[in-house]
Parts: sequence; C-alpha cells; structure tokens
Amino acid sequence: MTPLLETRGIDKSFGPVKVLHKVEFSAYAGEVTALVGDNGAGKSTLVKCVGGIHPIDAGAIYFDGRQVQVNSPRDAGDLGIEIVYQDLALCDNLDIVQNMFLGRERRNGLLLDEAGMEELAERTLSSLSVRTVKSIRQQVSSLSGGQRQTVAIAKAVLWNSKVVILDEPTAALGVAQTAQVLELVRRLADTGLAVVLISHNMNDVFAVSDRIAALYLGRTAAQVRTADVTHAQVVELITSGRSGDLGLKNGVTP
Amino acid sequence: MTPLLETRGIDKSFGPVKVLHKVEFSAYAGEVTALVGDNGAGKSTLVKCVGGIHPIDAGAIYFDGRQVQVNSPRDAGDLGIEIVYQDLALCDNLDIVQNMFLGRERRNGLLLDEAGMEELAERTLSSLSVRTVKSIRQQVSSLSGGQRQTVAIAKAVLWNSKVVILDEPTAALGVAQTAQVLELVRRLADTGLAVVLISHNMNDVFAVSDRIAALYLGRTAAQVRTADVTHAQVVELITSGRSGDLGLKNGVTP
Amino acid sequence: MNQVKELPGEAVAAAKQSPSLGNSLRGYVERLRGGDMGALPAVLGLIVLCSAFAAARPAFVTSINFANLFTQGAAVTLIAMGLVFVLLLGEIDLSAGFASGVCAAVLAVALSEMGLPWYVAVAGAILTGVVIGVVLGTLVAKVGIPSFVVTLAAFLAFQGLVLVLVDEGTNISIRDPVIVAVANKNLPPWLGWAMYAGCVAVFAAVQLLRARNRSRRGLAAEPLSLIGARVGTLALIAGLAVYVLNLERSRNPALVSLTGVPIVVPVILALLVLWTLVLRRTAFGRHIYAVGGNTEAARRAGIAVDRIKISAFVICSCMAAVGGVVAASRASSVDPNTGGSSVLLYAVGAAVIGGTSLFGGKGRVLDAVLGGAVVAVIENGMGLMGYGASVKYLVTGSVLLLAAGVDALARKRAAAAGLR
Amino acid sequence: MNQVKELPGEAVAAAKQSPSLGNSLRGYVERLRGGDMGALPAVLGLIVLCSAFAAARPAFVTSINFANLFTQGAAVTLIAMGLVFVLLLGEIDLSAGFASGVCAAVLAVALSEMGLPWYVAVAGAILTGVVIGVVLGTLVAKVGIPSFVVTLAAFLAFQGLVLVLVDEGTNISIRDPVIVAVANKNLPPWLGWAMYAGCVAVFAAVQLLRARNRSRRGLAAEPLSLIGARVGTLALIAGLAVYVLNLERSRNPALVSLTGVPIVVPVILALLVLWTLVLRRTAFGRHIYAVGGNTEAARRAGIAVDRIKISAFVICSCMAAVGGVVAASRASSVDPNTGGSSVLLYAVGAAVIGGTSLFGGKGRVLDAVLGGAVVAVIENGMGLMGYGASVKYLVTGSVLLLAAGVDALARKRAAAAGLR
Amino acid sequence: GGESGQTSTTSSASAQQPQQSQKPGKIGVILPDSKSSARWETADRKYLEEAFKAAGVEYDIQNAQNDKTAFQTIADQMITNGATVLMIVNLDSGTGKTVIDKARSQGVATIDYDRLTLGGGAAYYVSFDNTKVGQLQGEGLVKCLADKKAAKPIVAYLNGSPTDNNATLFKNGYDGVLKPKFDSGEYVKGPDQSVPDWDNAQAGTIFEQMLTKEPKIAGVLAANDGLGNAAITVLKKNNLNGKVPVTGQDATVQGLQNILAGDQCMTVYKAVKKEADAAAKLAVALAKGEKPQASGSVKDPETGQDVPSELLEPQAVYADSVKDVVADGYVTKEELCAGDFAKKCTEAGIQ
Ligand SMILES: Nc1ncnc2c1ncn2[C@@H]1O[C@H](COP(=O)(O)OP(=O)(O)OP(=O)(O)O)[C@@H](O)[C@H]1O
Ligand SMILES: Nc1ncnc2c1ncn2[C@@H]1O[C@H](COP(=O)(O)OP(=O)(O)OP(=O)(O)O)[C@@H](O)[C@H]1O
Ligand SMILES: [Mg+2]
Ligand SMILES: [Mg+2]
Repeated sequence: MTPLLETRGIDKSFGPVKVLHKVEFSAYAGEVTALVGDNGAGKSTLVKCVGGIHPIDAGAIYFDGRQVQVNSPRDAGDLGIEIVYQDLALCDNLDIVQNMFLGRERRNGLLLDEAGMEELAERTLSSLSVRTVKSIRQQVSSLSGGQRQTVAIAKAVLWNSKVVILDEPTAALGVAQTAQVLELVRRLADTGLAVVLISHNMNDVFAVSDRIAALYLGRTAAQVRTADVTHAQVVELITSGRSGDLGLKNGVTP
Repeated sequence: MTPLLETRGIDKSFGPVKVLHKVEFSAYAGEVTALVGDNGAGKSTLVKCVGGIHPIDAGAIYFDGRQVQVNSPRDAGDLGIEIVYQDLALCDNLDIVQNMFLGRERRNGLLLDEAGMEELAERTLSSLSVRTVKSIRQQVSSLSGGQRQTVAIAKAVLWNSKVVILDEPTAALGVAQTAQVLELVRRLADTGLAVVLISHNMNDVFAVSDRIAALYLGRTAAQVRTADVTHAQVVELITSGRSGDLGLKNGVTP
Repeated sequence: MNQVKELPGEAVAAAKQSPSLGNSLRGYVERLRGGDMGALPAVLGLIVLCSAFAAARPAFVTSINFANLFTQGAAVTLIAMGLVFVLLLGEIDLSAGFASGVCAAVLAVALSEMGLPWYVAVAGAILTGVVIGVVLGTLVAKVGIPSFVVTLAAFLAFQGLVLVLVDEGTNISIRDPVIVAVANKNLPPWLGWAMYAGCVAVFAAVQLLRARNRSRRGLAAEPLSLIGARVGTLALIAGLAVYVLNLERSRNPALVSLTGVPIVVPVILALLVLWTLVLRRTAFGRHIYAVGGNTEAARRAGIAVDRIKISAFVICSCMAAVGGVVAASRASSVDPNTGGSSVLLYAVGAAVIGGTSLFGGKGRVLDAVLGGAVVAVIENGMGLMGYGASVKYLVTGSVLLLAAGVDALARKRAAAAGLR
Repeated sequence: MNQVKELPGEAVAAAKQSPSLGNSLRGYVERLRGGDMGALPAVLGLIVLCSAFAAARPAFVTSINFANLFTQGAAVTLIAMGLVFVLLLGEIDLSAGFASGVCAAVLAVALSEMGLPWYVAVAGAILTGVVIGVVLGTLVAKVGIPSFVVTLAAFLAFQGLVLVLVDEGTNISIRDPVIVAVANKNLPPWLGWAMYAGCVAVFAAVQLLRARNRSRRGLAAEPLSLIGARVGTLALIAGLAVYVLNLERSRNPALVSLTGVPIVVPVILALLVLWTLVLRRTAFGRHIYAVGGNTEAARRAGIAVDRIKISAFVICSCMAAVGGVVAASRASSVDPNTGGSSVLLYAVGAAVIGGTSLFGGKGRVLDAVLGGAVVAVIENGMGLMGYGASVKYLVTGSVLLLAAGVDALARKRAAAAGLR
Repeated sequence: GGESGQTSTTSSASAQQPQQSQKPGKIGVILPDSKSSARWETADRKYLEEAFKAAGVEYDIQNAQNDKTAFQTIADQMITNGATVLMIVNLDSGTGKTVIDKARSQGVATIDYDRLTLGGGAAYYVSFDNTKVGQLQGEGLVKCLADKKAAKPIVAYLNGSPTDNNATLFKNGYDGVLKPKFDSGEYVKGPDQSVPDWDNAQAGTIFEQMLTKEPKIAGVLAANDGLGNAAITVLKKNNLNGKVPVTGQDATVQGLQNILAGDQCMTVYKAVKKEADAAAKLAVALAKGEKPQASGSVKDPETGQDVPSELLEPQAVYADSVKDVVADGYVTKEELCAGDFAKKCTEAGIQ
C-alpha cells in the first residue's frame, strides 16, 4: 500500500539551528496517523514543511506515490492537503464566517454569496458542539481560546480534501468538544481521508489512531501500528527516543 | 478562614454581550483551586478581570479580606497576583530572558544586569525540564508552542507573589513537562501561595487541586472541595451547570 | 430547592429570531455604547467643526459655500479613497500626491500639446496610474523593499517626471470644456433630482432584496421597519442636499445663474459605491482585509498575497490619477506643483481621521470620504476666517486636533465600555 | 543492533562552552546566511552607492568631500536618531522636521534678538523640544488620537509657530561663533587623535570587562581573540577616517588651513553611544522594545505604557531640537523653511532604510546613522553630478531605490534561508 | 477684454460722489506664500493694511502658502464672504485665470498684483518687472567681478525654486546679461542648479557640492538673499567670503548686513511700499465703484491685449546705497545696525 502522503529524508535548518534531520513520515488513506514527540521535537516544523510554509533544505515530499514540490500553501491546498496549524492563523479583523471561507469564498457571479456561506458555516460549527458562540458574525478576536480553535478546525474540514493534518487540535477544548473532535477525526478517516493528528494526550492518541510516528529531537524515532505498542512504550519513545527494540539506533531509524 | 482572593458578584459585558453574571469565586492560601468550565464559559474573562485587564461592570474583588481596586495589571502585580494568560502575551521581538524579566528587570545601577538575569532565567527554565531550547537568547517568536508556554509559566513563578493564576498552562505541553508543571503547582501551594489552575483536563484537576469552582455560561455553578465530588459530577457541572444537589438552581448558587 | 429552572439562553436565541425594529434600534444603541461606533465619531467631529465655523462666520452656511465644499475637497478625497486600499494592507504610498501630478501632467500634455480628445487624454492619465501602481506594487511585493522607501523614492522621481512633462516649470493650461466642467460646472437641477430618485430607489431595492433572500434561507434578516427607517433617513438627507444645491447661489443672478449639484458629487458617489462594493462584497476585497489583518494567515489560506498587494497599489495610483484629473480640472491648468505640497499628507490624514488604521486591516472607503470632508471643511472654514499666514497654520493645526480629539474621546469612551 | 549510541546534542552543548574565534566567525557567517544580517545590508547599499558615485565623479573621493558628507548629513541623521524611538513604538512623528525648525527659531531669537549667551539659547531650544514632546506624547498616549493625526496637526501648527518666531518670514542670521562652529568648524587634529584613542580604549575595556564578568559567572562569553578582532577592525576604520579628516583639504592652504574632524562628528558619535546604551542596556530601552513589539504584553507585564510613549516623543523632539541647532549652525541662519521641505521625509526614510520597522519593535539608533549616511551620500553625490532640476529628482529617486533594493535583496536571500 | 465686465458692478453710484455716501465694497487680497520671501507677510500685508485702513474700506488678506488648491479655495471663500474686489498674486497663470474667470462671472473686479496672469484679463496690473530684477542681478555681478578684476571668472548659478515661475523670469533676466559674456569667453559658465522650495538648507548643500566639483568658482549669482547667505556660509568655511562676489534680492536685513560685511556684493531692492500703495489706490477706487485710471499698460503676450498697469522700478543696492533702503523705511536702523554692525553702519553713512 502506498502512503497518500510521505516525506523522505527531510532536513530543515533555521539559520545555524538544524531542526529536522532526515525525517521520514507516512500517512495512509483511511487511517489516522498520530504524530507525537516532546515539546520542540519538530512536529509543527514538519507540518509547516509539508504545508509549503517553510521551504525544505533537503529530502522530498511524495503525494500518492509521486514526488511533489510544495512551495507555497497554495500548492498544498491544490494537492488537497488541509492543515490546522498550532498557531491557528486566523485573521483577527474578520468574523467567523469570513475566516472559515477565507481564500475559497463562495460567489454569486462577481459578488460574494454571504447568505450561503453563513448557512454552511452555521451548520458546520453546530456539528462541533460550540454552544457559547453568540453570533457567527462575531470577530474572531473576541473569541475564547477554545472557540478560536473550533473555528480553525471547522475551517479545515469544510473542504473536499484528501489529507487533513491537525496540529494539537484539542489543546484548548473542553471535555465535550474534545470528544466531538476526536469523533470527527475518526469519521474523516473512515470516509477515506488520510488524517494526521498531533497530540500530547496519549489517551486521545490511543483512542483514535491507527499508526503512531514519534519524533525525537528532530529525528524519526519510530513509525509503528498503534495496536503493536503500549502507552508506556510511546511515552518512552517520546522522552528518550527509544524503547527496547524500537527507536533510534546510531541516530537512524532501523 | 478568609480567602486570599475573592470575587463577589462580578458582572462583565462586552458591548451587548453579557459574559459574566454575578460570579463568586474564592481562592485560599496554601491551596490549589481549580477553575473549570466549558469553552466560552468565561474563565479567561474572569481571570482578566482579576488581573486588571478588563474593567468590571459590577461586583467587587477582595484581597486578604480587604476590598481592592484593580484597574490595571500594575495594580494586580503590586498586590502580588501573578497570572499566566491563556494567550500567553509574550513580546515576540524579545528573547527568552528579556521576556521573563519584562517589567521587573534587574539592574546594576542604571544599567541592566544582563548576566544576572541570564543566570536566573537559565536556572528556572531548566527546572521546568525544557530540554530542546537551543539558547535562552533566542527570540520567543522562534519557539515551539510548548516552549512558549513554558517561558510564560517560568515568567510567572519567578517572583515572590501571593497568588498565582495559571490559565490552561499545560495545554501545549508534553507528557514530562506537564508532570513538571503540575508538581510545580503543588509545590507553590505548599509554600503557602494561593494557586488557581484553569484546565480542561479532569485528571490534572483531580491530581493537584484542593477545591474546584465550576462556571457555566458565565455563572458560578458550584464551589466544592475536590474530595467531595467525583469526576463524573464535575463533568456534569461543566456541561449542564448542575449535578444532583450541586449546581445552579433558579440561576443562583445555593 | 431541587426545582431546576431552564437557564436563559437569550443571546443565542436573539440572534436566531428575526429582530423587530425596536430590537434593532436597541441593538444599535447597545453596539454604540459597546464601542462599535462605526462612522459616528467622524460624523461627530464633523458636526462640531461645522457648528464652530457656522457660529464664527454666517457665510459658512450659505448654499454657495456648501457647493464650494464639494469641489474644494474632491481631489484630496479621491486620492484618499485609493490610499485606503494601500493602508488596509498596512503599507503606505507617499507618492500618491505626485502620482496624481504625473497623471494630470499626462492629461494636460495629451490635451493641450497633442490636441487629443478628452476621453483619450483621460484614458492616458488612468493608464499612467496603472503603470505606476504596477511598478510600485511589484517593488514592494516582489522585491521586498519597504513601501515607505519605495514610495519615498517615487515621491522624488515623480517630481522630476512632472517637471519633465510640463517642460521645466512652465504651466500648461487646460481649455477642454469637458475636462474643465468636471470640477467647475454643475448638473442641471432636473438631472440632480433624477439621480437622487434613482439612487434612493436602487438603495431601497437592494436592501429589500437582501432581507428577502436572507429570511428565505432562514437567516437573521433586518425587519422591514428598520430598512424603511434607513432608506427614509438617506432619502431625507440626500434630498435636502440636492435641494440646497439646486438653489440659486450666484452673487449676481442677473449676470450668471449658478445652480445644481456639482459634477464631482456624482463622480465621488459612484466611486464610493464601486469601491465599497469591491471591498465588502467581493472575494478580492475580503482578501485585502485578510492580508492587512494577518498576512501569514492569508498566505496560509492560499491567497496570492503578492497579487493582492500589487492590485492595491494599482487601485491607489488609479484613484490618484482620477484625483489628478479633478485637480487639473479645478485649476484648469497643470504645473510642477500639481499634487505637491500638502496634497499627500491631507489625503493620508483624511483616511486616518476617518478611522482607517495605518497598521492595516481596518478601514472603509467611506472613512476616506468622511475624513476628506473634515479636511475640506477645515480648509473652507479657515478660508472664511481670514487669518494671517502664521495664525492660519496654528489655528488649522488646532482645529484638526479638535476634530480628531472628539473622535478619539468618543472611541475611548466606547473602549472603556469593554470592546477594544 | 542493540547498541544505542548517545545522540548528538551539539547545539545545546555549543551554547554552553565558551566559543573560540574560529567558532564565532563560523557562527557569524551562519547567522548571516541564516538571515540575521544586522547592519550588513545597509552597509552593502552604502558601498554600492559610493562606488557608483566615485566612478562617475572623481571629486567624490576627495578628503574635502568626505568632510562635507558629515556636515551635510548631520541634521537629518540627528532627527532620524530621535525618530527611531517613536518608530520603535509603532508610532510616527510627522512634525519632527518642523519641530526642529521651531527649536532652531527659538535658538535664533534667543541669540540674535535677545542677545542671550549661546548655552542659554541652546538650553532654550532643547527645552522647547521637551515641551513639544510632552504635548505630542500626551495627546497620543492619554487622549488616544492616532499619532499620524496629532503630528499632522503639529506639522501645520509648527509651521505657523516658526513663522511667528521669525516674524512672518524674515531670515534671522546667527553670528554667535560657538553655534556657527558646530557645523562649520573642525577639531584640531591632535584632539581628533586623542578622542580616537579614548574611544578605542573605552570600547576595548568595556568589551573585555563584559566578557570577564560573564565567564566568571559561567555564562557563554566571547573569546579574547574575537574581541581583539572586533576592536582591531574598529580601530582601523576609525583611524583611517581620522587620518583622512586630518589631511589638509583647503583649496588654498596658504590662505586658510582646513584640517581636522568636523565638530558634528563627535556630537553624533556621543549621541549614538548614549542612545544605544539607553535602548540596549537600560530598563527604559527594554520597555520601548516591549511596547513596540506587543503593547498588550507590555501592559500586562506592568509597564506604564503611557509614560513610555510620552518619553519616546520627548526624546524624538529633543533630538529634533539638536538637529535644528545643527541645521541653524550650518545655515548660519533660520528661516521659515528650516526643518521644512524634505527634512522629515528624509529623516524617516533614513531610519527606515537603515532597517527600522514602521510597525514598531524593530530598529536601532545605528540604523538611523547608516540610513542618514545613505541619504547624505545620495544628496552629496547628486550635487556633484550637476543635473538639471527634473533629472536630479528622477535620478535621486532611482538611486535611493537602488540602495534600498540592494538591502532588500540581501535580506530576502537571508529570509529564504529560513528566518523571517 | 481687460476692462470688460469689471465695471458692471458700478451700478448707479457715480464715481464723483463723496466716499461716505455709499458703503464701499470689500477687498480681498491673496498673497502667494510666506517662505520664498519675507516681503509678502512683513511688507506687503503691512502696507496694504495701512492703505486700506486709511481709506476706511473692509479688507481680507490671506496667504495661499504656495498651494494652488488653497489659493482657489481662498478665492472661493472671499467671494462667499462678499468681496467685490479681488487682488491676487497668482501662483501660476492657470490657477490665476480660473480664479479671475470665476470672479468675473460673479461680478467681482480683479487686480493682478506683482505677477501678471497670462490670458487672465484682470482689470489692472501692478508690479515690479521681474525680468528686470534678474537683469539688475546680472549687471550687479558683472560690476562686482569687474571690481575684483577677475579674469575669465567661473560663474555659478543658484536659481530659485524649479517650480516657481518667477524664478524662471529672474533667470531670464540675468541670463540675458551673462549669456553673451559666456558666449564671448569673457566669463566661464559654472554649475547651474535650482534650489527646491527656495530652501536655504538645501542651497547650502547644493553650493557646497558646486564648490567641491568646481573649486575655482569666482562669482555666484544667487537668486535671493537667503540663497546668497547659504552660499556665503559655505564660502566662509573655506575663507573665500568677500573674495567671491554673491548677489541677492529683496534687501533683507540679512542681505544688507552681508553687504555691509563685504560678503555679499549686491541685492535688489523692490520698494514694496510704492507697489502696495499703488495697488491699494486702485483697489479702493474699485471698491467704491469708481473706475480709476492707470498710468501705463502692459501687453498680455497670450491674448495680445493691453492690461492697464502701474509698473515700478526695482533698484540695485550696493554697499554705498544701503543707506537708501534705510532712508526709505524698508528696514530700520535698529534691526540693521544691531551689535557688531553699528560700526559698519556708521562707515556706510547710515543715519
Ligand atoms: N523560526 C524559527 N527559528 C528558529 N528556531 C525555530 C523556528 N521555529 C521553530 N524553531 C525551533 O525548532 C524546534 C522545533 O519546533 P516545533 O515548533 O516544530 O516543535 P513542536 O514539536 O511542534 O513542539 P510543541 O509540541 O511544543 O509544539 C524548536 O526547538 C524551536 O525552538
Ligand atoms: N473582547 C470580547 N468581546 C466580545 N466577546 C468576548 C470578548 N472576549 C470574550 N468574549 C466572549 O466571552 C465568552 C467567554 O470567553 P472566555 O475567553 O472567558 O472563555 P473561557 O471560559 O476562557 O473559554 P476557553 O476554555 O475556550 O478558553 C465567550 O463567549 C467569548 O466569545
Ligand atoms: Mg508544535
Ligand atoms: Mg479561556
């Protein structure tokens, strides 16, 4: 089975600091792949490389088996890769509906189809059980942390994409909302998308993921099936880069 | 026992939207008080009112039994209230050390004592087990989500304060770092501080808190001792505002 | 004790139901008190200014002065309208003033030296604006030089260009009747009324259609009564203005009759509507706000940020060209000072006074018109006061501060109420 | 297979150990390639400019022209240095140019009409600057009017004030020998060398002490070799400059001897060091950066944002006063144009070309000096080219764009390498 | 067309009636700026006000600050305010003509003051001859160079603002004198640059660079006293002051002092009071509904029509004639002879 999204040997430096070392990562259609790692391991950087935000120094990105160039977020969008970034990236001066459709506005001829967008946004948001948003015409600058995060997630799942990457999507969410998002993640994978979930919460990871990829100090420590590992093993991979047979040996993935 | 920090009947509206309704909340010295509530319940708004960022519409804030006016973050700082905000509020153009000592720089006569600050910052950060920060002279704009959060926490615990409020401090943290922060929270309370912890993670809440206060749609749903309630009860309080005998009746706390 | 009452979910509910007129009015007052002041502060400043001048000089409230106001403020307002686009991105265009000078000079050369018909000359001026905008925008967006520096360089270069075009300091007279009419002639009174009727009708129709459409889809729509009130207010104010402008205002009616709406008024109105539509109702406008609010977020949303920036500069320079044509018409001539001296600062000032932020992401074309009105009223009023050179500068500065201060205090009060 | 090797933790380790010279140099090159270009782009632009002018006009590289450069650029550079503080906050001061005019006029009136001694007159000028700064800062910080509007109003009012002070347009001569000397006379050569020696010694001592202090505390400190290299480079360049300025540059040495470092040079240097210290090594400076970077974060950290803003405006206006004194000295007279026309745009341009951001939070006083040098070189070089007015404007604009373009491309290359 | 239309407001009131019998109209005056020269605000305004006050007419004097838009706005506002006579110093003929046309269409009489609006058709024109001013400057420089016995001197031009039409007229004047000398090889043409906005600070830099490029400059034709002073400051730095003659214009205190000090060779004095008085007389008469007679006329080169004119002669001032300016009351002895200049004043015979 070819992975839908694959990175091979990605290197990335910020000036003198090398953040990613030959990172290997694959995500398969119809599966949830969890990407885990300590703070500063390079998870978000890897995602930004795939999303065309950071140019990569070496290595290659494969989409559906073909090597692709992702030089800008546009390229990623054209491939069908949709990303919820950890730093959310919403326009504070726009309202919820405007943010959700940003860059892909619905039109009625030349003009915007405001009513249509509002309707669709309302439907998507309510499915994510956000009950406290007063109006979806509210500016996102006035939203609470969890509400912002919900908007960002709603924005990403609105489209017909092939890969959805979520960078710590539930960090600011309440109990009910978290459950809703995890369910959504599972549902997306079940409809045939490749879903990548970054999370520090092992319970969540084990609850929804099919595979787990661990990064340690910018290196791929392991890529395993969730069923094959235990909670403790994954934590060990995260904190020390190895766990028994698994993990880094001589700095390379076996 | 008088609470060290107490709010009585706080109302707060943003324009036409009323966000806090007569909120009652107390935190006691030597204890960890968890503040829980759904997304958009008004937790962060309450904290910002206490921190002098938002003026309150009605009600009063009591510190150590005396009513106090908190009109600006300066006032809060002078009282000995230290807050880690959910939106972190770091200066992206400054480095880690500069951010940690912002507003309370150490001096050598007229000039800054850079070496002294660097030393102290290094010590505090390493106690929070941040291992991947390349240099503490790095600009915070280049930090990962978890690293930023650690800096914000380190900044707040550096001072001799009487009340420490942490708004979802572990949201972006890894497993080890979360444990470290929870331990720190406990340690702070044990040295006699009043600690307020906002979190959506019930395990964390039950692990460290002595009391739990729940907000529901901007109203105080309950204030209880952690020992007196179960996991499920708290979740019910959060999601529906009541749980059996506990919770809102006729819109007021019994 | 165990009787649990349903909690009030008013706010959520209120958004769902179609609000009544009373509801909407109450909402508006609450919004005002809550800080969403819209155009109110600028309008307040304007009212204070007008009252002060009217009290000091009765001539201020004559119909001739009212008509003068429009022609006097037109050029700066038009340039300010274009600047809004660039300011919305958080960029600046220092060269807009002299760009208008260059375009005016192109117009003058085409008309007076090459003898081309007026529409060709105007097309040439606008085309010059497009070229200028493309060059500036490309330097800012693609090469990455800060817009302040690019347009400072352009500011210098365009001064030279104007000098070249008008032959080192002579000035070119414009005698083409059509061009001269733009800023100096008026519409026949019947046409003024006809346009008035058309505008009000279209406005009412658009409002009604939108409300119908929204309520058909089950979205919150404005009640008919509110729409009626709004259309009525517009009809009243605009009607009053047309009426006053259609009064005889010649000092010597026997010699010459002077009535009607100045031609620049429909020009400004048309452009105001056009650009407001573009900013508020097209994807392009949405993207302008997005880039200005958070460039990185816009880029991540797949917006071609460079193209948006270049387009904004093109619009700005085009509006500068239009402003230049109006200025040339008003002066019936072009010389090396056209678009120079205070034009740029007044234009940027107009946009900022109206409420456009220099940091990007916040502002409307209407702001530029309101700010332009403030600038025009100050200039007009000061002209009636008859001060000496130094006092005039001093008083103009203070009056500007006063108008902006009223605005700032209104906003500040609102911010204290909670919103920022 | 089971032999697990220790993972390389180079980066962390490297930061801990005291780096060697080779290491540091490598680090510098890496930093450059990584985008932390510091002053390099501006210096690059400057070198390109100078080479171009030197190639076109041999007179450009004479010692007299070198000396001219300093006095010609002094006033704009000084004003730009003050503007950096306001720009760091994300504010702007459009009135800085005319504020310098007002202060210069105060100086002239005190000297020539009231016959006060020079030090009283200078004190009066600076005090005027303080008052101006307090007023502007208060209006911006406390009343909350956007700085663009406040300083636009001040820009107008100060023109009136200058006119009042110089009696509606007369030209006041300044004949006080001390004031006239500031921009027109030179230090005796021996004093130039003495200052040179003092500066180099103090610089070396400070660097050494800091390194000692840090290594004593166990923090990463610079190696002696790097400090040596840095001090050596400074000594070499400064020595060369002093040497050239101490050469005889009179047209007619028999008639008059013209040697020595112009007096404005130590004035600029002293202020550069002072303000750099304030910005980099005091809590006040730190707070300026914090407010400019994230006002809300600064406020939450308990910084008195209003006070910081007012102080920045005071510093800006004071430096404008100093610039005004130098301008008055250079012209030996004050007239209503002092501080007018292009002074403000050139000063803001200087700060921005040097790398200061108009959005706040990023910039150094050194930037203003480098940018001021770019502006001065352009004006100086263009003066030698002897073009007509229109061509001069066109070429000046293009040259400015060229210098900024070199800078932008250098930064862009760096940004592409990863940092932004 | 110069006289047409103007007098239509005369109505029935005859010119011979006593002044008090009918309330005279209001006079509006628009001055061009206050920065190119001090004369507008310090001299013209003062003298015009005095004359209008003496005649007991209402007046309104404003300054357009070199801004065309402001110029038109002020004209609009004066007419709104009820002016019946408009006296303008145009910024350029184009705007001037627009204003005059608009005024005429409203029955307001117009006077061109100091600058003729080409094709404008104002009722009267009162001025100094600006080309003549330049001519005096050129002749002055020739005289001073002759005094210095300079052989093949290099002459530098420091022209006025490139956007000021008067600067062009001045230049035409002195070019007319000096160009033949360049052509004949008697003089050598040096650097020739304009000073934006008549800005003295920029003039300093421009002249310094001229001197760097061409160190042997032996004469400077500076278009006014301010520019002259800028050149003198640079010359002083090189100890060349007094050795290189510099011209000027406007007979400012600064210029006269420079002449007394021997640093400046000459300036051009325009007896502004005479000009103002002449113009005021015409304006007052028009305001009272009379139709005054002008002493001469000037042909408008664009329309070929004669405009009734009062033309006044500018006067060259050298060290020995400084006293004439003081005697005329244009500058006071107190301002001129302050401090160190007391002795020089005595030497120059200033009472
Ligand atoms: N622009 C940048 N410049 C320099 N260093 C950077 C930059 N961005 C990230 N880094 C560094 O790269 C490392 C990896 O960062 P990244 O954000 O990918 O971590 P992460 O795995 O997402 O961590 P977290 O779980 O905390 O979000 C960190 O050490 C960070 O400091
Ligand atoms: N400046 C503001 N203007 C208008 N509404 C606001 C503003 N700030 C917050 N709100 C609203 O107030 C409510 C409470 O927000 P708050 O940030 O306090 O929630 P929270 O309990 O911290 O939620 P979370 O767990 O998501 O952080 C939300 O509905 C939010 O939309
Ligand atoms: Mg991350
Ligand atoms: Mg919150």
